[in-house]
Amino acid sequence: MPFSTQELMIVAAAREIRDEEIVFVGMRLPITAYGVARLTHAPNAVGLFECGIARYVPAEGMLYTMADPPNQLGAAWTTGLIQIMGQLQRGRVDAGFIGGAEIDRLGNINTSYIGGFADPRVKLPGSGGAADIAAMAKRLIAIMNHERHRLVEKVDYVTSPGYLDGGTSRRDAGLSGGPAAVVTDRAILRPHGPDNELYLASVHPGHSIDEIREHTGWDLKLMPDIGETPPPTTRELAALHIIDKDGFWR
Amino acid sequence: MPFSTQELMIVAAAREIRDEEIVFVGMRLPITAYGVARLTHAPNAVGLFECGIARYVPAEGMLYTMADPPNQLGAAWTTGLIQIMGQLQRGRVDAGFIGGAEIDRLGNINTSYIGGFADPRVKLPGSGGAADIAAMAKRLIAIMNHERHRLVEKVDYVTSPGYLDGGTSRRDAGLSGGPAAVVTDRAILRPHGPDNELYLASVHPGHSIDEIREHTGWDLKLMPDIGETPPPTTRELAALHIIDKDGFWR
Amino acid sequence: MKDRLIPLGEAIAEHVRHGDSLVMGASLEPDIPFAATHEIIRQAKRDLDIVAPISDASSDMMIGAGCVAQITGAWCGNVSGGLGHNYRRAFEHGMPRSIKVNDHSNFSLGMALMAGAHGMPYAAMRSILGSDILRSNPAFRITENPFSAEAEPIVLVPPLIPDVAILSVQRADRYGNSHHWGNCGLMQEAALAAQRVILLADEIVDAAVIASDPGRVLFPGYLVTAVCHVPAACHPSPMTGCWRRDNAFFHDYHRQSRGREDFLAWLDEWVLGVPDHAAYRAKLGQQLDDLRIMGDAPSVAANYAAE
Amino acid sequence: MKDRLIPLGEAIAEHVRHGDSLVMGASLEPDIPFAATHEIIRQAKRDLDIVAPISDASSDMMIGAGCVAQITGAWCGNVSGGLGHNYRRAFEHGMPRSIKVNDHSNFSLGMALMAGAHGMPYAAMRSILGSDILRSNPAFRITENPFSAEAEPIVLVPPLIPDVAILSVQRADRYGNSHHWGNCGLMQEAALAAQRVILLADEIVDAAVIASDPGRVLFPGYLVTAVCHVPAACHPSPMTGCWRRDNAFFHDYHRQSRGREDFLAWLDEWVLGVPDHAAYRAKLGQQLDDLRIMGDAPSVAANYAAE
Repeated sequence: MPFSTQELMIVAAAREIRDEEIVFVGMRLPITAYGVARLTHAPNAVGLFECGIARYVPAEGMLYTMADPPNQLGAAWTTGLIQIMGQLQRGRVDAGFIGGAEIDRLGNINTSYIGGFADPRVKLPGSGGAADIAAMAKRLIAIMNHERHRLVEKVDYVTSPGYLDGGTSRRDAGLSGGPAAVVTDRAILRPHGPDNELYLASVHPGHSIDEIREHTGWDLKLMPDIGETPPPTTRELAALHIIDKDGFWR
Repeated sequence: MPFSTQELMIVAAAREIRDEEIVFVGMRLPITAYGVARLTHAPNAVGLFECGIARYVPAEGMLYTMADPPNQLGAAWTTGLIQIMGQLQRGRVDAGFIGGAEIDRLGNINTSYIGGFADPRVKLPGSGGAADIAAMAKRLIAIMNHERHRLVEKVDYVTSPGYLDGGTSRRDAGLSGGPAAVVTDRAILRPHGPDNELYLASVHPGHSIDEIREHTGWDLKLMPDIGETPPPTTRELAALHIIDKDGFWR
Repeated sequence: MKDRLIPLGEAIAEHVRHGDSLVMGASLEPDIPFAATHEIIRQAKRDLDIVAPISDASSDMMIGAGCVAQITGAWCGNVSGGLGHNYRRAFEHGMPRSIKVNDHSNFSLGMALMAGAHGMPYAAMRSILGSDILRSNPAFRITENPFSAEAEPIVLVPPLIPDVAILSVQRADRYGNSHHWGNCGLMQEAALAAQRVILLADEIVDAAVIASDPGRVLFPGYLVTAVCHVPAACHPSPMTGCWRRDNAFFHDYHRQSRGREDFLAWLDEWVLGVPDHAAYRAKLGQQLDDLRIMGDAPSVAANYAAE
Repeated sequence: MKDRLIPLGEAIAEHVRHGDSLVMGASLEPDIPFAATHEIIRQAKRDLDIVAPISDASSDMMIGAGCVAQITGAWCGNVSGGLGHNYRRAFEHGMPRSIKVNDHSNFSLGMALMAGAHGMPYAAMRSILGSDILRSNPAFRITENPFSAEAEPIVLVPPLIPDVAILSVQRADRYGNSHHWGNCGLMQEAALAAQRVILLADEIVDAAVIASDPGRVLFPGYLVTAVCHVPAACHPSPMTGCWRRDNAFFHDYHRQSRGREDFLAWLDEWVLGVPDHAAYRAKLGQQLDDLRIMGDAPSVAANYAAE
């Protein structure tokens, strides 16, 4: 069955969600991935939205933002930001998805300032809830386009902490958890070794290791058990097509 | 028009509430006083209940506790304890009423331990919200029966802070506000002088200064402008009889 | 969604352990889950730490039955009668066992549960400054406000994470989703803070009823460990729209708990000699029927339509 | 209860002052009081500090119109389009004036408003540990948790007390009592923290409607300074049960705000050249009518009867 790159990314992201988990799902790819996960291997997962919504079943109807009326109708809970994000800090949230303008070798993400905050070249929108999710979720899954200027050796500004300077630096900062996967349009990277450096873990069908390394801004190393990303199964694609009625991601 | 001692106490307490004030009203005499105030000189006062209720109009129907169904019906707000008591700490609450087992010369109130907490003779129920109201309301009004063992030189345990050790001790403890009046069944006491010691400010009709001093556990001094508590006016009594339909306080 | 509906006896047996810290209600005067109190006494749970702003007769009964080692709370007594006789006997005379009291004010206990609910390392507050609560309970710390230019004392309140919160609501579905209305005290904070939540629902309804109004949900169903269908679980305390307060029952309890022997007779009659809450309701009979709220004062609807 | 119903223009004139710190909405993506944004721009309010977790096109418009000196928030852009062009122009090029950004995360801003709401000296949290937000915003302090046996860094967040919170709700009475449903972000905290509250109600209803459901009240009417009746005040953002999101309008704004000249033309067309929100609605015409939610998905009633 044919599938688009974005569909592969969605399915790969869905596989990061386990059954009965509490997940910060966000918008766009992650919310679709959450829908696929619920329809396949994670029927008891719960989705949280920082504006103040918890849902079991994903919304029916087009969402432009997480607070659009279809996401309120039939929600498990409509409440405030503190009640939802407090669960993160309380240690109840298993996984969170975020995007970003830049990610570095140690999984730190920048969505704030290109060029450092003192005299930035570009002012990006900022953290939103991303810093909180990156700090407090048990596992972080980042979703990015795989371009050399986005996957960089070191970000200018750590909006959302990954493994910081490697070694024990994340733990020393008072944090547990950390990035578990970076799902891109070419590959999946995962942390490895004492520094939790991002290694190439899985190559998407149709892509090569050389091409991926060429589009990565650091000397990308390979996981011992590196493999190819399994293409979406018939069941996964069927679930995705139920969620993505209009074929937006096709 | 004839009136009972308790009716006089209620009317005296009602006079402590000013229009448009936000008031912690509690149960029994204070909630009735609040009703009288609203029907007479304070039609825009608001009553708060620490269980999580704000009301404009007092409840219709018998209340045994502040959370009984008649106090929920037609409330201005039913919510949580934090939302209601947070307004105290936010500095929004003008006046609060509390009772107590013991009060001392400097307005400190004990509702916790008779005999000190290390080896108490009697274990009383404790603070509830009284410590918070005494600490954070702009003015505290205490309502007590005037007995020598209740109005004492120094309480064994300060559940609800009055002026502590006098002088600047309340301010040094980080508090503003403090007791503004103690309404008893014989008199009204008010703070006076640099220590904010409780002085006899107003003698209820039918009582004498000597008798009151005899029933006070410290050498009770007299306010320069000491007077007699004005008896309830016709209007005040009429309002009270609207609230107290069954003549409970008569 | 997982089916979480089980009998109350099973929920208490499986999810309340000796030595647990336990929130029983937390909305102060209403919605106290007395049915769970009785079951805890019947199952002879021991060494409990009862966490409560207002600890009404429910705590007093458990203390008298010997289930309680500690009270972490702001007030413990009998709202109708004043003092709690078992509480005093335990505290002053160690009968049937001694208990420890961890003094709080309502707001400091609220801040502690709020900190627990939201994973805060502690809550900073001012509200019990000047009170001897700061002396009798060593859990608090007094420090200076680092954001204040002038010296300004503040109080730090450590978080509370109860092992179990047992909460009563008007209606729930079998998956743990529920609606509660009327004042809610610290129910939300308790549910979000606790390790486990046991929900007592006056009525079990279709999931669509709860889903029709996600804004009436106080805490989410996925945090609920067990749902139990127990009508009038709150008796003798009130529940908005369902049950009036049985003030006479509180007074009777107050009178009969004055002496230890009389209390034990009361306990036999109303708890130990009654197999479960259905039998308790049957025993109350007409007295309970008379407390049922029969009127109708419905909320005006909110429209959640998306199109 | 005092009658607080006044026209929006009057409310902004009287209660928003140059230099004020201002919460505009606070439920994140929905219920943004754009009608008040327009009025603030028309009245040329200056030097505002906009406090917002998510600062959508509303902030971008005020920045472009030169009303804003500071953004205290977690995210500023255009939810539909990504970057906020006026925000970038102001920050990177000082056009039309330079602005300062006080970086937060959503949760740290929530904690700051929560601390303000409840009079806490500060909020202690962990959530932005490791983030450079702690470096670029000097308001925070890092310290050790005094309750932890091991060294454990924590973050202290000072409280925020906004001068004004401008909040949109589905319905209110003329006395300031209101119902809001759907996610509420930081609306409650903002209302409880702020010095003044301006309420924009999609519908003005009889006091009995609000009083029928005190549990649907997010913040009490007695804290409200002014009530304004402004249907579709949230346009182009959505409001649960009332208005769908006008995504095309957000996109058009994003495109037309890319260049400064085009933005000024947009501002003339949609704000400065329009006398008030009634005229704005008339100008939208059918486009607005098409966004109106016509369906009916009512909440099941809660019964508040006392007898």
